[in-house]
Amino acid sequence: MNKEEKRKIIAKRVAQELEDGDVVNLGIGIPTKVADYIPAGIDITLHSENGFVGLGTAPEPGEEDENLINAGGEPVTINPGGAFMNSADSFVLVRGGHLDVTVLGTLQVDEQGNIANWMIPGKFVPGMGGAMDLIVGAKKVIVATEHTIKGEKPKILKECTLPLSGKGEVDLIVTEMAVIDVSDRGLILREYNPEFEIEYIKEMTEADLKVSTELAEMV
Amino acid sequence: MNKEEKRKIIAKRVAQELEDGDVVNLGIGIPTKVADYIPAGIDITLHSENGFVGLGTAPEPGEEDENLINAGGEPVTINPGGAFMNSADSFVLVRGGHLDVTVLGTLQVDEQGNIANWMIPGKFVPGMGGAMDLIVGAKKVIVATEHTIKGEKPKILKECTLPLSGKGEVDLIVTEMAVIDVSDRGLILREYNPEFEIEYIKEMTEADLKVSTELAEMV
Amino acid sequence: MSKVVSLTEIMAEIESGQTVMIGGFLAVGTPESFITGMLEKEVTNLKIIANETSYPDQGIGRLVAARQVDKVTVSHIGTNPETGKQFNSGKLEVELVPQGTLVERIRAAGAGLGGILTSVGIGTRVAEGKEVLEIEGEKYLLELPLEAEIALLKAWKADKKGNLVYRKAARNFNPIMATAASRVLVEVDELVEVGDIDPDQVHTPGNFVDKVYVRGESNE
Amino acid sequence: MSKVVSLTEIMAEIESGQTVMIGGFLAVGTPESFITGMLEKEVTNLKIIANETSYPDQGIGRLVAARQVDKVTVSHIGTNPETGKQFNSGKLEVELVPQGTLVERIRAAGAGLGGILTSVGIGTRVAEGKEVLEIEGEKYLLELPLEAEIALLKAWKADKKGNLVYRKAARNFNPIMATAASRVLVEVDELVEVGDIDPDQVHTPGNFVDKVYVRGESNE
Repeated sequence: MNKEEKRKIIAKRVAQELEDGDVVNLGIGIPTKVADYIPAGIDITLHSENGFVGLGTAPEPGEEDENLINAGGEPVTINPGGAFMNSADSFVLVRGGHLDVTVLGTLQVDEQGNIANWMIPGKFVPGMGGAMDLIVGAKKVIVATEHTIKGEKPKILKECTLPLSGKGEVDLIVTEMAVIDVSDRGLILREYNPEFEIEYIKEMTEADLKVSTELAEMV
Repeated sequence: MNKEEKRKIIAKRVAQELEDGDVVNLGIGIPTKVADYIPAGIDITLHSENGFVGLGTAPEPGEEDENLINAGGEPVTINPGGAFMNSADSFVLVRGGHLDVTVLGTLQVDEQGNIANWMIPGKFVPGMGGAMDLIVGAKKVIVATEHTIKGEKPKILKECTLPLSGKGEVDLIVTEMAVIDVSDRGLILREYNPEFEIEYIKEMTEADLKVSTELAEMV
Repeated sequence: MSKVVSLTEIMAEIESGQTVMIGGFLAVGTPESFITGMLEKEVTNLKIIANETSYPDQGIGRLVAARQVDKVTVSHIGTNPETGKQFNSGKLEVELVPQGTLVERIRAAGAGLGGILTSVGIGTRVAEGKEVLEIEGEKYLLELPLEAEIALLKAWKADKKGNLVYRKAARNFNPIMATAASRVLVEVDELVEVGDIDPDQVHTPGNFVDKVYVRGESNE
Repeated sequence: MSKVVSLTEIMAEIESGQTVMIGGFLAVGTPESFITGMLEKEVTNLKIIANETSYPDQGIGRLVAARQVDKVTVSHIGTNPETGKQFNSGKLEVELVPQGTLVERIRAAGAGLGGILTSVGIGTRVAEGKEVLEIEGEKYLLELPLEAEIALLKAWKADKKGNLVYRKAARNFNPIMATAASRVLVEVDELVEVGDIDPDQVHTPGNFVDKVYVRGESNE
C-alpha cells in the first residue's frame, strides 16, 4: 500500500464520521482530502480558520482569486451561502462550541487522548497555528494519520513524548489500518482494515489497544 | 435664569471643549444639546453607544427611520461616512481608548473626580446603561450639569454620597455658573459666569473650590 | 435543509422557566412577533438577558408588564416603570450590568472564554462580590460569561441557510447573542435566496442560526 | 480632512525598533507596498505581531529575510524557513501563540480589556509562566493584551474618512489590529467618496484609521 493509497483510505473513512448539518474544520494534509469523500446527500459546512465558512473546491486553473486562500495558503473557492469573517470571529466559532468536528494530522497521539503536532524541539518548530484552538474548541476531535512513521515507528503511543498541542481532547483516531475510539478505558479498536492482521495492528501501536466487542471491518 | 437658559449656557460652553477630529459621546439631557453648538469648521464624529458613529441631527418630521434611534430612544439620522457596528464593537470603541470625549449629566460629582449618576437607593434605580463604560473608557470625561439641585442644594460635593458610577475619572465640570477643572490639587475654578458672584458660586459648591490664577469669564 | 419555519414552530421551542436572550435596544432590533407569541403562549418565570427592559408597551417591556418574567440581566430599567415597580415589590429580580460589560460577557460565552478582565465598575457597587485581579498595577474585575438556552433575534434579511444581515441601529446586541445561546431563533423582514447575500456582507453566518421566521408570513 | 496620503507620508511614521502589527494571512491581506517601503527605508530591529511570517519572498517574510526583525509574535513560522533559521541561530526571538489566542489578545488591547481567560494551551508549553485561574472546576490561562505602536493594514476599499471594506479572506487579522495600535496605516486597492460605502457594510469605521494610501498611486 503506497502513501497515496493510505491517505485515500483514511480520508474516505473520516468522511463517513460527518453528519448532516455539521460545521467541520479540516487540517492540512490528509484532512484536506476528506472533503473529496463527503457522502452525497449530507450538507457539511467547511470552516477555514483564516476567516470563512462555506469553503468550496479548488478553483479551475486560471480562476484563482488572490484574496481567497485556505489556511494552508492554497487557492480555494467559497460556496453560495458562505460567509467571510475576521480572525477573531473565526475563533469565536472555533472555541465557542460552534464547530462540530475538527480533523487533524499529528506527529503523536496517545491513549489519554493527548495530541502532539506542533513541534519537535531543536529540529522542527513550525508553531501551532490554529491547531490548539481547534483541539480545545471542536466538539469532536478526529486525528487522521498514517498508523506509523515510515511503516515502522508507532505514532499511537502510551504517552506522547513531544510537547503537547492538547491534553485529553482527542475523540477518534483514523489510520489506514484502524478506527480507534479514545475512551475513559483507553483506546478501543472499533474497526480494522482486513488487509492487516489484528496482531500486526497491535504491534504497530505502542499504546494498549482493546478490541471492541463489536469489532467490524473498515469500509 | 430659567432651566432652558441654563442648559443652553452649559451645552454651548461644553461644545468649545471639543477639538477637530474628536470622537465624542454625548449623554442624554443637556449633553445631547451640545451637538447644536459645535463650532463651525471643526469635524467632530459623534458616537451613539447603541451602535454607530456619525450620529446626525434629528430627522424632519415624517422622515423618521424605525431602525435608527440614539441611545435615548429618539429618532436620529446618520451622516455620510458614518458606520454601524454591533454593541460589542461599540464598546470596543468606548473602552479601548478610541473615544476622545464623553459628556455626561450627573446626580453628584466630587472633588476627587468621582461621579454618581445611576441610582438613588430605594428611590430611583434606572441602572447605569453605558455610563460606567463611558466614564472609564473616554480619554476625557466632561460632566455637564446644572450647578445645584433646584437652585439650592449643591451637586458638586466634597464626597459623593450616592453609589458611584466611576471613581476618579472626571476631568472637567461645566455648569451654568462655572467651568471647573478636576486636578490632583482638587477642584480649580477656571472660568465663571459673570452673572454670578464668585462668592455665590463657592457657596453653591460644597467642595472646596480653588480659584485659578488664570481665572476668566465664561464665553 | 431550509431553516425557515412558521411562528408556531418557533414558539414550540420556548418554555416557561428558560433563560432567554432577546436582541434589541429600546425595542429597535427586537423580534416583536416572538414577543407577541410569548404573550399568547403565556410562558412564565422567564430569565431574560437583554440590553434593557424597553417600554411597557414595546418589546421585552411587554413581557415584564404581563408578569411573565422572574429575572432580568440588563444595563438599564429606567424606561420601563413596570420593571422598577416589580423590582421594588420584590417580584422581579434585577441584575444591573454596565452595558459594555454586559455585551462582552455575552460575547465571552459565545467565544468560549472563561471570563474577561475589565476596569469598568472598579470602585463601584458593580465590583461587590467579584474577584479583583491586579495586572501591572491596574485593577480589573473578573467578569464571567453569560449564556442562554434560547436567543430571540431580529434581523433585516436572511437566506434559507440562516445567513443574516441587520439594518442600521437594529444590529446592536443581535449578532453577539447569536453566538451565546444553545438555540438561535430569528425573526426577519425579508427572505432571500442562498447566494443573494454577498459573503463579504454577512453579519451573522448561517451556521450560528437554528431557525428563521419571516415576519408577516401566515402562521402555518 | 482627507486621510489619504502618499507612501512617503506613511513611511515617515515607521521607525527602527517599533512594535508593528501587520495584517494578513500567508500574505493575503498584507500591505505589500508598505513592506517594500520598509525594505527600502531599511528600518531595523522591528518587533512584529502578525499571524505568521509568510514566505521568504512575500509579505512579512521579506522583512524577516532581510534581517530587519528582532522579534515576531505569531502563531506559525513553518512556511518561512528563514524565520526558523534565524530563530535557531538566536538572531530572532519568536513568541508562538495559538492563533485564536493571538487575535483575542490583540482584540483585548483594542477593547480596553485587562486580559482574557481561555482554556486553549492548558496542559501545554503555552501555559508555562502564565497565571492559571480555576472557575467552576475548569482551568483557564490568563492571557494578556497585545498592543502595538503601528498597525500596517490592507483593505479593499476606503473612503476619505478612512472607512474600510475588506475583500474575502483578506479580511483576517486586519479589522482587529485596526483597534489595537496607536497609529493605524492602511493600504487600499480603491478609494471611494465619503458616503459611497453603505454604513451597514463598513468593516472598520474610519475613526480607527489614521492614514490611507491608495496602492499604485504615484509617490507624491
